[in-house]
Amino acid sequence: MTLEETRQVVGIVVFPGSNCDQDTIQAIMDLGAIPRVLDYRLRQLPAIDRLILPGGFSYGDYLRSGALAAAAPIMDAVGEAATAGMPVLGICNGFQILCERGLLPGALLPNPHGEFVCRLETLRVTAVPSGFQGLSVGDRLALPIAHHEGSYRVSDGKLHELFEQGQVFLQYSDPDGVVHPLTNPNGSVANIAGVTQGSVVGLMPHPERAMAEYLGSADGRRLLQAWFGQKGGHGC
Amino acid sequence: MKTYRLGLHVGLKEGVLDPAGQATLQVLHQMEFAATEVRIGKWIQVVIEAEDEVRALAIGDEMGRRLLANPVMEAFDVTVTPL
Amino acid sequence: MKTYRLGLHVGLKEGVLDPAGQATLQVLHQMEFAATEVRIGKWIQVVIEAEDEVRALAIGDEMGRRLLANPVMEAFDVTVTPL
Amino acid sequence: MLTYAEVGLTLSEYQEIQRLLSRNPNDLELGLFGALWSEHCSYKNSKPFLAWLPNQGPFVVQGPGGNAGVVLFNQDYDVAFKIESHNHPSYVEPVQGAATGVGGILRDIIAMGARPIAVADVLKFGTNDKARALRQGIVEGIGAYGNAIGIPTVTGSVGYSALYDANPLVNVLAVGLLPHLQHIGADGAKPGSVLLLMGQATGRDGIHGASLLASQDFGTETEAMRPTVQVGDPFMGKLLMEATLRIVREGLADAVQDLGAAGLTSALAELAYASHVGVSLDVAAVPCRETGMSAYDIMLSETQERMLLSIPEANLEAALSAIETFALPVAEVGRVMPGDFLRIVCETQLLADVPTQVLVASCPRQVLADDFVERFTEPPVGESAPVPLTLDHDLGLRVIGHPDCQDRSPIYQRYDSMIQVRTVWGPQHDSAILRIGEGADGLQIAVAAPSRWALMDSVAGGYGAVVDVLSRIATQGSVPLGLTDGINGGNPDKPEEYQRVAGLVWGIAQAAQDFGVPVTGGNVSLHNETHSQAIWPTAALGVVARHPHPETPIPDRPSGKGLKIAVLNPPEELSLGGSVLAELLGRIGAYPRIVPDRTVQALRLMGDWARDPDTVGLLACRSVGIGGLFVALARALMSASPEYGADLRLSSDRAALELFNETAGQFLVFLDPSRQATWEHSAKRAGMTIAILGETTDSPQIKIQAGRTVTWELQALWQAFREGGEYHRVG
Ligand SMILES: Nc1ncnc2c1ncn2[C@@H]1O[C@H](COP(=O)(O)OP(=O)(O)O)[C@@H](O)[C@H]1O
Ligand SMILES: [Mg+2]
Repeated sequence: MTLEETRQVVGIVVFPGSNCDQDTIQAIMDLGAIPRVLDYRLRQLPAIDRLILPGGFSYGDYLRSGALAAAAPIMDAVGEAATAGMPVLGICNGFQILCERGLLPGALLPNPHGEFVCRLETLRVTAVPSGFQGLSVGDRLALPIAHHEGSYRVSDGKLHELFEQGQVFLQYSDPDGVVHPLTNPNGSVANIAGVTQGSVVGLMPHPERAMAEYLGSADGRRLLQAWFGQKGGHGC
Repeated sequence: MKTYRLGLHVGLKEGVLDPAGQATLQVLHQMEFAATEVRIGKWIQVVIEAEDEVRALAIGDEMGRRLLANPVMEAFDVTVTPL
Repeated sequence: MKTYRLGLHVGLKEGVLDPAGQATLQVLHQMEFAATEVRIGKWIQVVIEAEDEVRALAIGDEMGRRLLANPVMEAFDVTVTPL
Repeated sequence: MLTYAEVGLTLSEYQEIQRLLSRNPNDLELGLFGALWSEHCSYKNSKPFLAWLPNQGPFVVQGPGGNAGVVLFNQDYDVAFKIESHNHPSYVEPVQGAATGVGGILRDIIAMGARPIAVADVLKFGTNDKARALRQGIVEGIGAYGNAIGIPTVTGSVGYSALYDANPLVNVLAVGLLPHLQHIGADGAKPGSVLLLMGQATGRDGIHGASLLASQDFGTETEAMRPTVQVGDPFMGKLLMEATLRIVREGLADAVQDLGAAGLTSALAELAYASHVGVSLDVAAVPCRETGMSAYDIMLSETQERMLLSIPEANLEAALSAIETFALPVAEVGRVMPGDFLRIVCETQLLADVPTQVLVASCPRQVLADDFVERFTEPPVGESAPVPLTLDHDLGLRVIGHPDCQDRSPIYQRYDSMIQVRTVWGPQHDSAILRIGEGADGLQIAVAAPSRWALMDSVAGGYGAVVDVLSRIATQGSVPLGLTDGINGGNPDKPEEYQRVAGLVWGIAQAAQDFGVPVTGGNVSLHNETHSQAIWPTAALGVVARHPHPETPIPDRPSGKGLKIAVLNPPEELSLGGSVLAELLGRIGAYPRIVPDRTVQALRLMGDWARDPDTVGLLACRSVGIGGLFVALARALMSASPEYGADLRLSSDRAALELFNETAGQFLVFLDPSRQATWEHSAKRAGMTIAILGETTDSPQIKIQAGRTVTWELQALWQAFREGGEYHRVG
C-alpha cells in the first residue's frame, strides 16, 4: 500500500523557536502523508499515527539545546505515546529534545570546535530501527547537517550497550561507508549521528532537506519513506 | 514568603571531556599563563520566593534536577542568599 | 610555587539583556516554580601555579580581564582555593 | 540642560531647529533631533548623490524610501530586498553587532509584510590579530542570528585589507517574499488607530547608537560614549516575525514599522511622516526592562526585537489575540491622530511636541558645488598598474592564495544555507539560486563588493561592482529585477573622502542606467575611519533576479574533456588596474573604466546563450571577477568531480595580463566543440569577441603555453586556495 492509500497522519510538534517545521510538513506531504501541527501547549495528542519533533532552535537553544522544550506541556503525552509504541522521529533539535527528555539515551553537547556546521555528510546505516523498511545495514545516505550542538555523548560504559543492542542507527562516515575520526564533524562518540530506542528514533541530519537530487541529495526522501515502512529507491 | 537568590554552579561531570575548557587552556598557555586545567560550566542565578532558606535550597535542588542541569552529563551545586 | 583553583563567575553586566535567562524564566514559570528572575552566566575553574594566594587572585583577575570575560558586556569575580 | 554638541549636532543645525520651531527645544526634543538629524538617519551628506541612482524599471513595485525595495517576481509574489550595514557596532562587540545587523535587516523585510527567505553577508576584514578576532566574532554573530531564526545565508562576499583593521564592514542583504501587490508599510496609519509596541521590553540598550556611534569617527573620545551593548535575541525575533506576518496576512494593521536605529523616535516619526498623521506616545505605557528609565532613555533606546503596529480600533482584539498565540509581550503605547506632530506624554504630562515635517524632512543637507559632477568625468591620474612580462607558476599560486581569492568554506559552513529547502545553489557558487515553487521560476541572488577596484578611481570601482553582480546573473540567463547598494566610506567632512564616496555612487548610477536595472534601496555608512585612517570606499552590491529554470542551473564547472575553453568579451585594453596581482606586485593602479556599450552587449549575449544553452553548445560558464580569468578557471576545475584539467595557449607577452586582469563583463565559457560554428556565428552577429584559449583535459592540471609552458597541478592550486599562498589561511 502506498502512503496515499493509508493516509497516515503525522503529528508535527511545534515549539516556540522551531524553524524546520514548515520544511518537515512539506516533506511529509510530498510523501503523501497528512501533517498535523501540534502546539507545544497541548496536553493530549489528537488521533495521529506518528510523531515528528522537527529541527530548529526551540526556545532559542538557550540553557542547553532541547532542554527548555523538553519541559513543555506536550512532552508528557509524547512520552506516553512513545511508551505505547507510536513511531516518534526527532530531527536535529527534535533529537536533542528527546535526549533531554530521556526518551532517547545520551546527550548532545556543543561541537568541540564551538562552531555551527552546515554541510552535506555521508551517513552509514549501522542498525535498522524497528519498523523501518528498505534500509539495510551498511547503506550510505548523503544528508545535510546543520547544528551547533551535535556532539553525541553517553554516560560511561553505555556505548558498548548501545552497539550491542542495535541502538546505533547512523554514523558519520566517508563516502565509502568507512567510519573513522576524520569523518567526524562534531566530536560525537563513535561518530554517532542517530540512535533509536523502542519506537523512538533521533538523528542530527535533516532528511527533510534532501528530498530531490537538485537539492544535493534525495536520500532524505528514502530515509523518511523507510520510517513510514515504505520501501524507497536504491541507496548509493 | 521571603526572597532568595539561588546560585547554581552547573558543570560537566568529572571525567566528561570539556573541549571548550581545553581550547581555553590552550589560549591561556599562548598568553603565557601557568594554568594546568580549565573547566567551563554555567553560573545560573535565580531569584525565588520561599518560606525559608531550607525550602529555598530544596527548590534550587529541584530546579537543578528537573531543568537547569542535564543529568546524563552534568553535576550541580546550589547556594542560597537571602535578599 | 603552590597550586590553586581559581573560580570565576562571569555574567552579563547589569542592564544587558539576557535572552537565555528570560526564556529559562518562562519555562520555570510553566513548571510552576515561583521564580522572578534568572540570569545565566559562566562558571570557569582554572587550576594554576602561583607563589601565594594574593598572586593567584591577581592572575585570576588578569585572566578575567584579558580573556575569560568580554569587557564590553560582562563583569566577573574571582575566588581562590588552595589545592 | 543638554547641549547640541552632546547629541551630535552642530551650532548651525541647532540654530535651524530654533528657527523652525520658533523656540528652543527642550532636552527631550533635542535628543530627538540629535537622533533624526544624524547622518545615519537623515542621510544629510549622501542624499544629494543618492538622487543620481535610477529607481524606476518595469518590475519596480516600490522604490527607495520604505523599509525595503519591492519588485515584481511573478503573478503570485513580489520580492522585498535591501542591504544594511552594521559596521560600527560590529567593531565594538563583534558577535552581538553582527547578530543585531542580521536581525535589523530582517525586521526591515518583515515590516514590508514579506517573509524572509534568504540572507547574504558582505564582509570586509583587516589583517592583524585583532582583525582575526573580530572576524571570528562577526561570523559567529551572523550565524547565531540567521541560523536560529531560520533564514538561510545563501551567498556573500569576503575581502581583506589592513585598512579595515579598525573598521570591519558588515553589510547584510535580506530577501523576502510577499503576496503580489499586498501592501503594508509605515505609510498607512489612520487617525484613530492604536499604536501597539510588540516584542522585547525596552532597556537602556544602544542609546545614541545612531547619532553618536554610527555617525562619528572612532577615536579615544568615543570610547567613553559606548552605550549598553544591544543584544540580539533571535528567539524573540522569530516570534516577532511570525506574529507580524500573521497580523499583516489577516489585514489587522494599517501600518507597520520596525524599530531600528534611534528606536521609538525614528519609528514614530517615520510612521507619522509617511502616513501624514500625528502620533502621540505615552512613555509610561512602554514596558521597560529596567527601573527608573527616563523618557529620554525610552525614546532613544535601541533595544532589538521590537515592532510598532498601528491597529484600527475594530481590529484590536483580534490583533492582541494573535500576538498572545506567540506569547509575545505587547503594550498599547499611543494613538494615531489627525495632524503633523510627534507628541510624547507621560500619562497626562506633555513632554515633547514637534512637527514631524521638521523632525524628519528639514535637516539641512549638503549642497553640491556646480562643478562637482564634472570632477568624475576623467579618471584621476596616479600610479599605473604594473605590467608583468612573464607568466610564472608562483604568480598563479599567490593570486589564488591571496586572502581575497581563498576558499570561503570555513566561513559559510558556519551558516545554515539550506533551511527552508529552496537552496539549489548555495555559497559554494558565485551566486545563489533558490527555487520558489514546484517547476516555477526561481530567484537568483548575487552580491559583490570589489573594493580594491575603487581605491584609485571610485567611479570605475562603482561601475565595475554593478557589472560584476549583473555578470553573475547573466551566466544563468536570469532577468535582473532590481539592485540594492551598501555604500561604505570615510569621514564625509573631509572633501577628498566625500568625493570618493560620491564617485562610487556616480559609478553605480551610471552602470545601473546603462544596464537598465533600477536601484530600489540601499544603505550609506560613512565615518568608517579610525584615527584618521579611512577604509577603501566600498560598495556592496546586491541583485535579485528571476531564474528561468532553477532546478537545472547552467553549470559553473566543466563536465568532460575536450570542451573548448574560451573568453567571451575579453577587454581590448588589458590592464591589471585594481587587481589582486597588481597589489601583490606592489602597485594597485586604477581600475579600468569599463566600456559601456560593448559590456551591455556582452551581458545580453551571455544571457541569451544561457537561456538557450543547447543551441550554442554552452556547457558551463563563470563570470570573471576578483583574481581574473585564472581564478575563475581554477575554481571551475577544482569544483568539478571527477577532476578535469585545462590546456591553454596564450601569446607570451600578454598571458599574465589576460589571465589576471579583473575587468568585469568578460566570461569564461566551456563550449561544445561540435557547435563551434554556431557559437562563433552568434558572437560575431552580436559584434562580440570570443577568444578560444584551449580545451579541457582529463589530467588534473592547468597547463599554459605562453612562450614557455607553465603547469599548475590542481592539487597545488587547491592547497593554496585552502591554505593561502604566501599568507596564512584567512577564511
Ligand atoms: N560571507 C559569506 N557568506 C556566505 N557565502 C559567502 C560569503 N563570502 C563568500 N561566500 C561564498 O563564497 C564564494 C567566494 O567568495 P568571495 O571570494 O568572497 O566572492 P566572489 O569571488 O564570488 O566575489 C562566493 O561566491 C559566495 O558564494
Ligand atoms: Mg561572492
